[in-house]
Amino acid sequence: MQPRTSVAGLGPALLATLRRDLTVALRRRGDLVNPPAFFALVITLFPLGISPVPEQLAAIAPGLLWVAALLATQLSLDALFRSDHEDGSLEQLLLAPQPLAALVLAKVAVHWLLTGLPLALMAPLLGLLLSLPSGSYGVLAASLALGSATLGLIGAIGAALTVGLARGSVLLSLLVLPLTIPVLIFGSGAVQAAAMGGDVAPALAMLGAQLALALMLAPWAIAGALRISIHG
Amino acid sequence: MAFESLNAFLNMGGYAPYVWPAWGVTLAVLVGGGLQAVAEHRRRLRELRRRQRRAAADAAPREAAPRKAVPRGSHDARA
Amino acid sequence: MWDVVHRLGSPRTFYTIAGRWQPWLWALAALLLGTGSVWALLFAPADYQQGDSFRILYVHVPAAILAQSCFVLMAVAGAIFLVWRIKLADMVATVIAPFGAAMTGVALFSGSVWGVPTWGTWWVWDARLTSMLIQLFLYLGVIALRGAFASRDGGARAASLLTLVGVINIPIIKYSVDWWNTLHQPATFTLTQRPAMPAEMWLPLAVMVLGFYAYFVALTLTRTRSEILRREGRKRWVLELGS
Amino acid sequence: MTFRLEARGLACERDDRWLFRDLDLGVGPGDVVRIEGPNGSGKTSLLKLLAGQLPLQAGELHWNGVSLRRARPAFLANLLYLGHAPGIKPALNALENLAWYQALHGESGSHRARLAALEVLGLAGFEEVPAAQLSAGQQRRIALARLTLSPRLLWILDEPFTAIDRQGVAALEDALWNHAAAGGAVLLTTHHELHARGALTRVDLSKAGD
Repeated sequence: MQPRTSVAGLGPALLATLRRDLTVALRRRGDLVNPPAFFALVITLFPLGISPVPEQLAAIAPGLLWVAALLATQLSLDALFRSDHEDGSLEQLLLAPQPLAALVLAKVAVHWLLTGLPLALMAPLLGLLLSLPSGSYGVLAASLALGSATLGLIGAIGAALTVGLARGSVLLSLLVLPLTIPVLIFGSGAVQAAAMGGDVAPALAMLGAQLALALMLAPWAIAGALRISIHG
Repeated sequence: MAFESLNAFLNMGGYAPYVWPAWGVTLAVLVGGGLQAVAEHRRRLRELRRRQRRAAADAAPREAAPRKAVPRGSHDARA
Repeated sequence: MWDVVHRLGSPRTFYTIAGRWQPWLWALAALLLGTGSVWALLFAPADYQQGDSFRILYVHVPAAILAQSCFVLMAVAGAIFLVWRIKLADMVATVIAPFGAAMTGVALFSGSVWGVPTWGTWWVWDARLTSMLIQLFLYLGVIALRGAFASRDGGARAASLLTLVGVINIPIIKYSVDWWNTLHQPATFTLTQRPAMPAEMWLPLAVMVLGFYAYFVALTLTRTRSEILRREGRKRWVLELGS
Repeated sequence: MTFRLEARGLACERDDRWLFRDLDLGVGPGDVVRIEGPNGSGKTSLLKLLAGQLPLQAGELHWNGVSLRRARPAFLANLLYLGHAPGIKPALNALENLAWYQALHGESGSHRARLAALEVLGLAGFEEVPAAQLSAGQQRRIALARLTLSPRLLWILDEPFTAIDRQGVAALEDALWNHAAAGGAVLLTTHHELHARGALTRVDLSKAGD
């Protein structure tokens, strides 16, 4: 046997991790339904709790939709690394001779594909229930698609920090929610601007900038957090 | 001097219910924090001394057991 | 180079030096805070618009400034701990966190009390108060995360990393909240838009700010020394302090 | 070309107590090293330190003479670490689990090789069953299939005999000694008494602390 000095490319490892996480998630379909169901349920509560008058609902619809979607993405974050931690495969992921930041990025991408994107796609439907002004539906979906990716990246830092803790999920919300406020502000800002017929470009551009920044920094923070918390 | 009398000072131009609670809470936090920090340090030092005495007592030869009780008691009285 | 860093970061050296400086700093803090308080409450003129309610700002502004610098300092200490594994840095970070949270609370309380005569309500979603509130949650998160770990080292490293993430986010949060605020309400009456403050008003404010800083340094020294005793209680040099 | 993992002055502190300190250890071709000590003496921590999983609190680690901090990818490419948890995803079957581990190391591996490796460990017929339906011992056998499937020089095994039946134990023991004889190295902790078939180095942690 000879010592190996290098390992073959990162590409196959990333692809395999993407496929593995997708397979695992699709085999436990029950969990996939939770965030969209939660999203729809919360939106149903507001007309009952506030008022069914369409004008009133339309005025607050952008904010409601965004807050509900943000909480729905939070809901699934705790599971992002937890099952991997429990069965020991997270430890093995950390020992792979590949950059950990890239591998966790693959995991976050799967999470976005299976929660963020469905939420963004179903949001216009819920906007209809809240009498959201026409013309803002596309912006709603686009802002949620962009913003939920950033939310997933930020949330994954919190999920990585709390993965070794027994009761991490409440703490996770305390850690992550304050950090998501900029995304919320510009996300709902974009929808509001669209609803009032204003210029949506600045808010969407800010969402894009936040995503770019998160893509650059968050993977390293997630990787560092995993190294810290897995051996707590 | 911005005020003509003690009453005017206490009245704060009618803003007394706002100025005094704000200052009161701030100063209470500062003074309380300072006193607590000093008290905590004293307590840790005391604890340390107690541990040190215990360690010294354990290290003392066993036949000196009757003598050991005396200095220990006097130390406690002093602390 | 390494030796110097590690000697400076040695709890023992710090304990001795901080012990020497500590009484002077407490005295300086008391002097500055005493002078500043008397000056601010008795001699500074009332504001032409806000009257004597302006005097709340003499405690509100220093607390708010300190609350922000504490977070930055905590992040610096966290980075030093993560990179060089100097335990003293983590002790300082541990000690700063609750004080920073307390200062944030003080700034929020005095700010909202100031708001009653100024805005006519206890709470306004003003940009500065809102980002202060978010900062309080960041502090609480750091403190809670540290406490949640069973091992001290794990908690320390996790809290340091979270502080770094938070400190990158604070300017983004500030900017977003400012943007959000101008979008949602017409510019209210804020400090920054006032004409330059006359010297008899900003001088006592400067003294108060310096006093708060002196107090902060003194408190941090004292509490870090306690923390050293707590964590290094088994080391021989600490035990010798007791005899 | 040969290989060597060299540890100098390792220490492990947990909340102000030294589990061990000033520990020197070298592992090279043909070595079987057993870490011994009672529960809580830091056996697992030592293995994790040696695998580069825990940050070093003192001392240094070298892989082929290069500090592990710089040689990390090369070191990990030659390492197979099996910890307390087998690292087997319950929702995936044995073949899928193994294929992911191979891909993580940049190997595509062949389906037939995976089937063969599973058969050696007595898992023929269970290849396509989700791991959730397998017993703890069978899950561990899937993890152990990685030993034969992907050749790595250095094996670090934390309690590899847990949940394995008697035949499995004998087979695993054979595998360890064969690996050493073929020029590999094994570092392990176990409560099981190894039958030495070559040079067995023992590292006792029970007196290494304070």
